[in-house]
Amino acid sequence: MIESHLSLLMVVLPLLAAPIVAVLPNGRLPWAVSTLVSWSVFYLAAWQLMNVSTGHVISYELGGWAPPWGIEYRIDAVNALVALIVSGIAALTLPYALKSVTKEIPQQQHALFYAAFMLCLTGLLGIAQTGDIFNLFVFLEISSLSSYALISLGKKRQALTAAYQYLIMGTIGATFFIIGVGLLYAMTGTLNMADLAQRLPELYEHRTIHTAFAFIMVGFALKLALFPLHVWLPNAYTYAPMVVTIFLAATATKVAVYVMLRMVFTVFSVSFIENTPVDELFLLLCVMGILGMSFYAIYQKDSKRLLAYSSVAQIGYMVLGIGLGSVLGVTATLVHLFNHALMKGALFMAIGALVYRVGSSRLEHFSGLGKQMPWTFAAIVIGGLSLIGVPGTAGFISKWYLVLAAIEKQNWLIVAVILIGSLLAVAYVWKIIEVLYFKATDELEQKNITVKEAPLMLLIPMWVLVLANVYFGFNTELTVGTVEQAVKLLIPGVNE
Amino acid sequence: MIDNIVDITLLSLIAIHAIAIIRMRSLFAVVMLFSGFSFLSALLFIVMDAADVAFTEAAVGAGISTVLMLATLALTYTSEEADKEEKEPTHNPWLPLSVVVITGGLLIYGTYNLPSFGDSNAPSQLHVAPYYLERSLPETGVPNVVTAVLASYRGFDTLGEVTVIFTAGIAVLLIIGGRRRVKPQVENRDSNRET
Amino acid sequence: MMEIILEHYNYWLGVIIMMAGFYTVISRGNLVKKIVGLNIFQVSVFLFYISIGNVKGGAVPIIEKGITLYSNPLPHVLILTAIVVGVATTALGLALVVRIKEAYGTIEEDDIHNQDQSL
Amino acid sequence: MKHNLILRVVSKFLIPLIFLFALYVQFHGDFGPGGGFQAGVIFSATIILYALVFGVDNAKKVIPAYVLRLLASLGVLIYAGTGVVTMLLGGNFLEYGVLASSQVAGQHLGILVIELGVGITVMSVMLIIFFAFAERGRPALNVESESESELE
Amino acid sequence: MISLASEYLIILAILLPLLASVLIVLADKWPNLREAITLITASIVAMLVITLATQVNAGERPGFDVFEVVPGITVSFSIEPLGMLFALVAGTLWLVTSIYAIGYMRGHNEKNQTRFYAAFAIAISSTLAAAFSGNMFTLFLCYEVLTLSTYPLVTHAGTVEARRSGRIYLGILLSTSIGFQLLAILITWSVAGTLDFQQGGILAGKLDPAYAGILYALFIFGVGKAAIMPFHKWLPAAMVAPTPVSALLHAVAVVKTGVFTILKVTLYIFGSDFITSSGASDWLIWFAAVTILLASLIAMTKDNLKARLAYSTISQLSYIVLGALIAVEMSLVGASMHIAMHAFAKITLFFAAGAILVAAHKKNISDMGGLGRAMPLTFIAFTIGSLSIIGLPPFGGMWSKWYLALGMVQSEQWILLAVLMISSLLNIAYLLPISVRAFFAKPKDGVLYTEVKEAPLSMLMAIGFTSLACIVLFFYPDPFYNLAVDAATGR
Repeated sequence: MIESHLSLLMVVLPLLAAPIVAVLPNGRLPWAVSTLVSWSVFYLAAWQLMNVSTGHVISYELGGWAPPWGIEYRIDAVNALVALIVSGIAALTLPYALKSVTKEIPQQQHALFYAAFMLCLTGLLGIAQTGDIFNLFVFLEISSLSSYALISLGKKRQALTAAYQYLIMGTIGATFFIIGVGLLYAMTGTLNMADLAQRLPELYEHRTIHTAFAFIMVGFALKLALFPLHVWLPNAYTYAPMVVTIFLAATATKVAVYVMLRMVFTVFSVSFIENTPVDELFLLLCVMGILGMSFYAIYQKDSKRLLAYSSVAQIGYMVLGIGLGSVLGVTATLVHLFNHALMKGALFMAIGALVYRVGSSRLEHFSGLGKQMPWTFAAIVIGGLSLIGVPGTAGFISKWYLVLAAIEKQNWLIVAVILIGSLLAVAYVWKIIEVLYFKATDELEQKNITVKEAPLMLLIPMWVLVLANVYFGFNTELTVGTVEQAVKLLIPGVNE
Repeated sequence: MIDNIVDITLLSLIAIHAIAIIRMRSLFAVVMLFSGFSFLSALLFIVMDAADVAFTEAAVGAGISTVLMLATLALTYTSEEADKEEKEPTHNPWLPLSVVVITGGLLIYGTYNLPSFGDSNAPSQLHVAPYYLERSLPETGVPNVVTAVLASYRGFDTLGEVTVIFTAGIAVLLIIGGRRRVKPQVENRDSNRET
Repeated sequence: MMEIILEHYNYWLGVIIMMAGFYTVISRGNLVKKIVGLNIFQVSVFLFYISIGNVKGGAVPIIEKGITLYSNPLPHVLILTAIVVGVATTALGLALVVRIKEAYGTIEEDDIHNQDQSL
Repeated sequence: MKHNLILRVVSKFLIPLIFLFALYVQFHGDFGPGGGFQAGVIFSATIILYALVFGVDNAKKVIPAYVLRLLASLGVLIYAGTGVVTMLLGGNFLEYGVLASSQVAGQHLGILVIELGVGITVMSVMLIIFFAFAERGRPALNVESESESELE
Repeated sequence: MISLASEYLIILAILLPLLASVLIVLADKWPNLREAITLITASIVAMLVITLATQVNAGERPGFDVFEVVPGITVSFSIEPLGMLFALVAGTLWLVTSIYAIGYMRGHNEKNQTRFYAAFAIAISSTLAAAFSGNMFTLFLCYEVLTLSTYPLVTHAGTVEARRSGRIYLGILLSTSIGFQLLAILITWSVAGTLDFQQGGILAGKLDPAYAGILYALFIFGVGKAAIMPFHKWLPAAMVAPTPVSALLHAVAVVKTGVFTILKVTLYIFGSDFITSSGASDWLIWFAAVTILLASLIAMTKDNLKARLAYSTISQLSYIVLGALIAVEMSLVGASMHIAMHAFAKITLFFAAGAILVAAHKKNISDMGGLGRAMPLTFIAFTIGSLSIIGLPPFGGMWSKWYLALGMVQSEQWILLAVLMISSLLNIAYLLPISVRAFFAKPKDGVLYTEVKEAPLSMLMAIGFTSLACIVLFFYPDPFYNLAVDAATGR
């Protein structure tokens, strides 16, 4: 009983923190409070994961009303893993934020900024924890609204248009989602995921159900920036304040992928998608996304935008696993979900450190910085290798399972695409590394000579993630272990 | 039958408003039409026995949203720009049109064999809803079932809703809080050279 | 056929309105008008929900003696929440529009695009 | 229109009435349509009306910005706090039943309280937004070295 | 008990260089200390591998798992004769090279020497790890680490040219390894369910022979470090690196890791019997053969000494690959021995080239007329190296070629035998003229090199050692021969 209270507290804690932070005086206090909260949430998340990793499922009846009449929190290994990612990244981003935010956000907005950050955290955790699709929508909106605001705080005016674009596309996505939910409700009369999963099978032939599924998928394809619905993402990531980019890149899309997994495998089921063209469609889009976006990334001149495009490609990898619809595939998706959060977090933090010193994310301003900022540089190298999927890094584990899944399905096209994708990754990662590693050939060099290594407050969170990248490249008990537990729940009837 | 007719007329009126909003280019008129649109839909909500929703829609759609839109127009079209007109749409409308047609078609397809409108034996009426209607009074003592469900059975949704509103407040403060600062366009220009 | 229409016109007219709003969002370049379109889109979704909840001859779901048939209260609840979410989004969007106007001097998508390109 | 006498007089009459209506909506929500949200909107409407008639500055004297921010937070805290209290009393989150001796009484109390929270937050946020837009209309302050304007 | 000890030796041999690289970075400010660290570590490592070699010769087969990465896949190390042979070569030659490098780097006063020595140590560590790796995953891991750790060495100069070469280097090595090798490994895993190196292979009976050819090809071309055409371009490109790098890494460590991987795959993944029975290599041998000849021909056209040596290396590597592909006992013995023999000969040549660069600042062969009289020792060594490469007695290179030839006879590959002979002639044609010109030709501008002296002592010592080794290995090839035979016969 008590542990289920804690699972709820994970969401309520930041929710309570937000209004408090909002009225605190500007300065360090708001930061301190949010950091404290995020750490305790992370602690709870880790604790929750321990609880459910044995396969036991936590169910919490909000307001004491039994589902499906009341809202239910239903936590199994999948939610727990996602919640851990979200809270973990938050717990690392906030210490990082102290310096980075003071540099990028005007003093008088700090309290509000951290309040918005807390709200974003609340929303994402709420999505991850809930077992009720409408409740999911509400928390989706909390996280979305706050992230629109956070993105719009970027220094350049393009931040405003980026936020607006995201707002429009995000809202369309959310609206599509509730249309789908409405159709499901019209056919089943319930909003509880577990209950839906019970009542849907006899309706699988029903065209309304197919339509509902289509709308939900499109809605979330928009949210997770699945090619070709990714248009909002590069701008958003490029112009948002550094901290926001780090946090969103590492968490927001992951949560969206999680919801997609839930919908496809829990609410609906493998047997359902098998007689829809969805999986083929997914594979097609992913192939196009991975190749196209990786190419795009190679030609970017701005490091943030480069990584943003790479993110779109990486999302392709995750959805690929869903499209394969096999145990191995979903394992790959979840493992990559986790690992990608680590690598992108580390990379964006490193870029953030560079931006913190040279005040720009343009590649040409980075030339030769490797010598001045060795630790940041090393972080980028390791993070980049992980992104490529070099053995010994977390990225390799993801690639490993993805390719195995594809081989298992004898789908050689996918195999080829994954490997080509990694090669393209080599190209764009090395583009950054080369700039940093070699002396500049123009006058910028003189400017960069004076640059100092980033402050510890930036380096420590960065390196925690970097080391995590290496650690989870060798010890996969937590990732693969938990994930296999989770997959059992997502695709029942298989004990692998 | 009579409420069918009321229904249809209202819906058609709403549809007409929507179409008119697409075609109309004077933004002021657009906002006014939108206000009417919300008001009509509020009426329709009443016809469909959704009193609370109607109340809220009237207050929000016809009220707040309209006020905000007008305020925005006032802020975005300074007096020298005489008429608040949107530009002639330049893009060729086929792509959006096809998207819309496909989406709409899919929806029609999907709703085609939905249980008929107002059917009291539709699954949505049989599973969860009856419970609320029977039990809310004894369990919560609140005759207004909507309030009961809103505040108690799905109270957590409502907490989320309040949080959304709060988020909006925070967001607006972050975006346009305080007096506006000297327009950063000039600096923008050269700073954006490099983008 | 006729009765199918009679049974579904509510949904279908709803769909038409929905699409009108959707079209406004994705085809129009004026930022304010996009927001208006978004609102229409959402409101029509609300209509759709309420139609689902409606019961012929049902009453407003406020329990009173002697009334046996009520409309389904759950969609109403959901839509109350959705409306609030909608207005929150609108406020945020409009605020952004104001700032965009300040930064670009226009709220027409193409002009903004050109400005960012021309740099 | 600040100087339109009739308007001022009328609104002086009107505002208290609307206020009363708002209160009615707020607390009658259990029995008729309405509730915290609608009430909050109406509350804010009164203030907005006041602002339109007597000017934003006077309105802000009535409710200063920081008070609004406090209230907005307060509302959320009341709501979420109720949940925490029910937890502490041994129930689940937002399980009002435990608030009072009997289930129904508890529910009543709980709903009343959280509706109040909703009302407060909605009212203050609506005003925050309104004032933000109104403020924005004023001529820009001249601030050099404003972090917003210094870029890269 | 003793096996436990040897396991510690393995760990030490791998970890010490890593530790050294850290210390080197710390000792940045004090060059002498820095070089001291390198030398001490190198000599310890050399002793370690020699001790290990004796134990392995005595029949020891130490091995152990470090930890499990994914269920069924571990990072594990275990020694068998082939790996021991390779480790022996790399370990001993590192010491020699570091002695040489100190003279070279200082004589040529290069920049960023600390980075150089540090990266060098890491490269060696990963090479040894590769030699000792107990399954394909570990080998792949070390393979990639080696690639990455050598990148700073290749691009040491930091010039535009160096960057371009760096791109080619990484581009080819990473893309082949990720594009083909990783894929091959994954297929192997999904077919065989294991990646451990086992005597007689793990695929036999599990993989449909019809597909064996494809998988084998994926492996062969996936190992870009073996520089089989058309994936050879990275090796000439890597020649922009300082000469010690070219000498140890691109004549010994890196390229030999490549061919070593191929031998490993042949022996312990497929198993030589499975190769021959399935005919997996029938069409691949021609790639090797063509590489041997083409590379030799190209080598003749190169005037830049290092470039010529690079192409010579490419063709020599294909000898080893060929030996692996034929996969009969004798050819495998020859291939394994060639790892060692070619290593000693080729490193001698590179040392000499470096010495010429430092002492006379000459890169191109056409400018070396008469240089032999100015620096006789260097050129005598160069000649010895050349003759060993060509495979004439009394030089070690003869043995490996001998067994390769025997292998071709054994498998009745007469055409390949012809290829072998022709290429030996080509070797003569592109190597000997250099010494001849140096000793007997007049300098271009007729001015005798009076001011040119021999290279610094430390370099000469290194050159002397390796060239002597070339001769000694003719009379006493046993250490390598035994290991090679054990490897080929699976003893």
